[in-house]
Amino acid sequence: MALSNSLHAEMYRRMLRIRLFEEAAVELLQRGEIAGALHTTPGQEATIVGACIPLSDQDYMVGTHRSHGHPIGKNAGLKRLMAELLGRVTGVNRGKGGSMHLADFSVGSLGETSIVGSGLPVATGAALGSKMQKNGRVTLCFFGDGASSEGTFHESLNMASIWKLPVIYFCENNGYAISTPASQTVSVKDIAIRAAGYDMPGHVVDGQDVLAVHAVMTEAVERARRGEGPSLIEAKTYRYDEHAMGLPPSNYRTAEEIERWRQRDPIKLFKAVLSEGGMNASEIDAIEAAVKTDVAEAVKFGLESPLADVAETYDHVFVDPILPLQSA
Amino acid sequence: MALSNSLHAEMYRRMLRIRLFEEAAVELLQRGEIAGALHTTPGQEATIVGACIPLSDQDYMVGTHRSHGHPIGKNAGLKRLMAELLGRVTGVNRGKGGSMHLADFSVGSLGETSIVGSGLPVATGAALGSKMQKNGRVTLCFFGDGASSEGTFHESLNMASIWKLPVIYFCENNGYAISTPASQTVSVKDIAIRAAGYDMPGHVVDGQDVLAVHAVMTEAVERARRGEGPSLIEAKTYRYDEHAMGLPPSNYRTAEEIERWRQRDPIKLFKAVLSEGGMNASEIDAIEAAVKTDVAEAVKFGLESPLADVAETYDHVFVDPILPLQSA
Amino acid sequence: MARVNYLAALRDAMAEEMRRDPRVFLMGEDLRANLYGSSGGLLDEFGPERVIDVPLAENGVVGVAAGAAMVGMRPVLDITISAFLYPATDQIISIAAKSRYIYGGQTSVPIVIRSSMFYNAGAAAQHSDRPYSMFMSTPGLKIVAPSDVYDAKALLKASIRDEDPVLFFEDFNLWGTAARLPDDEEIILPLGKAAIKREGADVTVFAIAGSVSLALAAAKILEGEGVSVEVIDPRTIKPLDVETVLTSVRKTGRFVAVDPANRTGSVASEIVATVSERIFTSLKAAPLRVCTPDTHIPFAAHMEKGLYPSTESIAAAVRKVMAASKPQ
Amino acid sequence: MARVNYLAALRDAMAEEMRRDPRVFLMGEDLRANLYGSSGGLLDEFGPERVIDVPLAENGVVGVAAGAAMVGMRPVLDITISAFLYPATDQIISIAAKSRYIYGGQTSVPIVIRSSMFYNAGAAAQHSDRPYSMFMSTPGLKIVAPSDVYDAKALLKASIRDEDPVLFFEDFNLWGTAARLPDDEEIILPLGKAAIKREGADVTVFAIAGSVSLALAAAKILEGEGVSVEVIDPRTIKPLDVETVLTSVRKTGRFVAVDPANRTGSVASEIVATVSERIFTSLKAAPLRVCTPDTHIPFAAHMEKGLYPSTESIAAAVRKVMAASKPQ
Ligand SMILES: Cc1ncc(C[n+]2csc(CCOP(=O)(O)OP(=O)(O)O)c2C)c(N)n1
Ligand SMILES: Cc1ncc(C[n+]2csc(CCOP(=O)(O)OP(=O)(O)O)c2C)c(N)n1
Ligand SMILES: [Mg+2]
Ligand SMILES: [Mg+2]
Repeated sequence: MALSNSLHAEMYRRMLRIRLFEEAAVELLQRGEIAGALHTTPGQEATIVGACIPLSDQDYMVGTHRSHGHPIGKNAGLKRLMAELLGRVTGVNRGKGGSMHLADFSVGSLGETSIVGSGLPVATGAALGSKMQKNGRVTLCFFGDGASSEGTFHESLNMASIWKLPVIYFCENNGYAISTPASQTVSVKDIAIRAAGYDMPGHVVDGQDVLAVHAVMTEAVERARRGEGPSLIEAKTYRYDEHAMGLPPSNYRTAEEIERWRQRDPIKLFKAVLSEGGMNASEIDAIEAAVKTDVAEAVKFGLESPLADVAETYDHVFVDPILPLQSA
Repeated sequence: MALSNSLHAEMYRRMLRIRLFEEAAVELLQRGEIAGALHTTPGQEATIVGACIPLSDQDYMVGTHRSHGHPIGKNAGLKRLMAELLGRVTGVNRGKGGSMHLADFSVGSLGETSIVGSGLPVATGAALGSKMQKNGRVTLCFFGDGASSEGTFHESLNMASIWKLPVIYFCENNGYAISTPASQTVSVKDIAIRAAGYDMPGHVVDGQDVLAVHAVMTEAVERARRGEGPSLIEAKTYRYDEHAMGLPPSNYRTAEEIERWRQRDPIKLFKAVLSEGGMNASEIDAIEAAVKTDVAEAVKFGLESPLADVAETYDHVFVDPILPLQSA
Repeated sequence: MARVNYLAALRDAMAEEMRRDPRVFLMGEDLRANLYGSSGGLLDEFGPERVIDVPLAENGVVGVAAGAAMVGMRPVLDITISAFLYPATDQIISIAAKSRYIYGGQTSVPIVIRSSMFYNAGAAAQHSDRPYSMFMSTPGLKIVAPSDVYDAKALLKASIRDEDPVLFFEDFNLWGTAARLPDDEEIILPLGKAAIKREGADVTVFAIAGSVSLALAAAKILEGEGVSVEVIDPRTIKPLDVETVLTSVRKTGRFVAVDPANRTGSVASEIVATVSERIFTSLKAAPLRVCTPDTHIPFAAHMEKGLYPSTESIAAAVRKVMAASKPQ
Repeated sequence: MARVNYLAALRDAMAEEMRRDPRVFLMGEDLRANLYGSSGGLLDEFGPERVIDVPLAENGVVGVAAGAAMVGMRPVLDITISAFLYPATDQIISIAAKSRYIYGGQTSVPIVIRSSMFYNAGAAAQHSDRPYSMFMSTPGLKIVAPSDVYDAKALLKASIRDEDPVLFFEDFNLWGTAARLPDDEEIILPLGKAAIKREGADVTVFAIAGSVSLALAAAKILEGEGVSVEVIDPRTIKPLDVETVLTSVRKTGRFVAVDPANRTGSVASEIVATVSERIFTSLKAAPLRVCTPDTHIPFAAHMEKGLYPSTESIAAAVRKVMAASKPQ
């Protein structure tokens, strides 16, 4: 099946792009080229890519503080993302947003907000807008297990349901909000069970299996496009890294737990599926080589890019500032 | 059964106290003695009293903007409530709170807040405090169908569940948030179904049947006292009056709908139950006469009470103001 | 010219903009029932798709409006009472005000958030706030506070056309006012431009929203005493038209700032600080503020009524400034 | 005397108060893991019942603290980054600040809400706010912003003992500082009392939190230029110790207010307005503000670093005030 083969190749490519992009970013952080901290996603690539692949570039997506991978999953180019991490004027946000806001609006991003839970209403509103505009677009809203406890979760799902909005709430349950286990702060084992409280379908899916995520997401997208309303999907997944690279390590998790999850590495698992499915090694190697090149070029592009003029600090506060901003 | 007889008599008495207290208040409003608007509850007396009766004066209760009845249900005296509606210094809040805040802390009230949904976290906190103090007290938290859409609902129920707090979330679903039908803004038919999303029991009960409310509430209180955690109860009920007396009437409901509910008036229904159960007419008459006297005395007390000294305006901003407040 | 009431003028502004621009739509509580009086007839003309009743979920609703705006809609949101902005603070500040900046100009959030300052209405502490000053320190927000019927209509139309998020504060004390407005020509005013509502030579009185008419009345009284008062209405709190104020104070040498908000942290404080800093040597006497003292608002009318700026307190401040700077 | 780091001083303050008063307990995100560095060892000493990790639900959590306080507990809540106060604004203002007033003194809400102002940290616009000024206009709240290690400990202890709700703002730029503190005697400071951190004769410099040390450094430089600077640290933003400032300015005749918050609506604006209004005739030159300009905070370091008050910008302002008022 050529079509499915090319789809699978694309899934593999995107997962690898996320993994290698972040590895390169962490290296730049450790070399002091990137300032601050990076909330990385190794371990969560299948949830991201499985969720994004069923969407087109015209569909919308809302990310979180941990969203280097999401724009990549949604088909963004790597150069302007890397430049943003480096604070350069060529970055997607011209250096103003940085790691926690790595949003490329040209592929449907509507922002990656670092106030946990604050993206859910925005995604809901985008879906309302799309419905009013009758353009068939769907909005994918990522959020974490931690975010599921915020009031915005409830307010958003209720509105999406009563208005039958084309939005998919996609919870990446990686088991922790920073150091706090979901089992201590989330009152149900499966967050997806809450879908019943909003009269919408809820799905729990293995977040390490990109095909499983893709399947359940495809169903939700079709439902949304048919005008039947929102869905809630919960992918069980894991982050191997600390909450953020650049912060001191903490010991709220055991080495065994981390190792257990590493055994089910989504990229490794899917590579095996591809091989079994008949993709030959040279094809896979070609994908990997291409991704490596892209990442290397993105790093080069970023490092060679200039910083924004300091005067730009005062741009983009308003579309129309009306009066000159006062200086201090 | 004498005990049950006296309990039933007390239920009847409290429902009647609510009904007649509010009738007197509305009359004072129409005579211009009370300023502003009154959010009244005729039709909802059984939900209030059925919910409050299983509690002692030491247990806590949080009310809403529509809470003249709740302190009465919780065993408050009428005089200081009526004085508060009249803005007198003898009022429960010394005239500072008025109709939307008719809270008598001496019977366990923790406030009746007019920011819809804002009482749920407070109730949750009181339950946390009680649990830490190991005093066995239970907190009853009233809220409306409209309030159920606020983020505070979700945040509160989640916390109460994970900490197994002795709190009962009691939704008086009267079908409307001002003019907006719950069917248009609440994504489920029964709000109580959401209990499953917090791993707690949920109950739907006929809010016009004081014994049914009492039974389900008793079960929830016992559960809470046993340390097994919170419950969510939804009573289906109705308000006969406009959203607030003193506002212009609106026509979002049909006369038939109102009439249908009036047929199931909770006081009338319970009076029939009492008669059938063997309470004789003279006993019932005696209760009614006593309530009438109490209400009349409360009105007299209120009207004869003085206003607060204007200087009191600046009291109670702080417990310890530290510096004199500046005047304008 | 037709005589138009304040609330009808707001309704007309919205209707005109909805006719002009199909992207404009309304969201709010009880809009369809026209509960607050500024949405009469809109449901009939524009249908339920463009006149949307929302659940009680202020934070979520603001975020929904923001999301819809990001995909090209122009939501006008009625939050009703200003205090209900508090639950929505996060979406207002973290999302609406900041998104354009964070994403380096990739997006914009053209929403209007209307709310009424319900002070002087016997509505007690939770409903009587005048919180525009709280949002003054947040870059990226525009804040509008009209002082009469004409301005209300003209500024609401400008706000709807503006590309930035606008908080539009309606003063309850103006609800009952009416004025003749042209019915053949469109009225619109630029944001960020103050109005000299009365010219004068001796003292500049800066006044906001409902206090402008009080300042004008004070000016009339003072005219009889031989004092010529210039009254400036900033119309837009943010951006604040500082130049018009400075020009006036350069001429008069005396300054009184009137603000119905609490004194500390008020717009009056801000403009007094700016005038003192920028044109200290033009001042003939200490600039004065006339505000509401730093207290919550009590229910009882006799305690509430003296709290806000009045014609008398404004006139007294002007007399004080004049006395402190007798012409040499 | 032991050398104590800023964060450890905060921890010690909490530990001491928890030992002293069994009603004191801690709530916050990731407290048990000591993520932010000010809760090390507390879980071991006080156990999980008094060191409570909460879900992400800021509004709910503040309300829970308020409710617990209303029934006699003394919660100390760590909201971590100051921007996370925004989702909690409603419970802070409508409940914590207003309950005592609304209920005419029947209750009080002794809670401490700690949060860190994470500016100058490359954390971009959603994490870098300094929002104390936003809460300045709300009566009933106390606001504390310590400027060094000693004050941090002594003021946190005072805040925990205070009977009113306190917002306690910690300046990230002080996290790395340390000082010798007595280990044999208790240190505590009264709220509402400013500190004269350096005496001087020519100019009064008012400075807040992290800007106090910058003002002291500027004073040192200016000393070399023959200018004697008095540095006043208000310690408490609300209530603000206006008298100490006025006494100083009466002496020096010159005033500079330094505030790391955005200029518009700042505490600097408030104190400049108050000084101008109250002791205009004592001023020899225009009072000046040194603040952060009205912009969001960009990610890229080269754009962020020049935004905040600095030793140089403070010194420049002092020179400007001196030049504008050459001794005659
Ligand atoms: C409103 C808010 N509260 C707290 C934080 C601090 N914070 C940043 S990430 C995070 C954990 C989020 O957990 P989750 O939603 O599960 O996402 P994950 O980090 O696991 O991807 C917290 C508490 C924040 N950014 N915003
Ligand atoms: C946060 C907030 N939003 C809106 C309002 C205005 N308001 C007052 S009562 C009410 C309806 C509440 O409905 P419900 O919770 O069902 O209570 P009911 O009035 O039916 O008793 C509304 C919208 C408010 N007081 N607070
Ligand atoms: Mg997580
Ligand atoms: Mg209702």
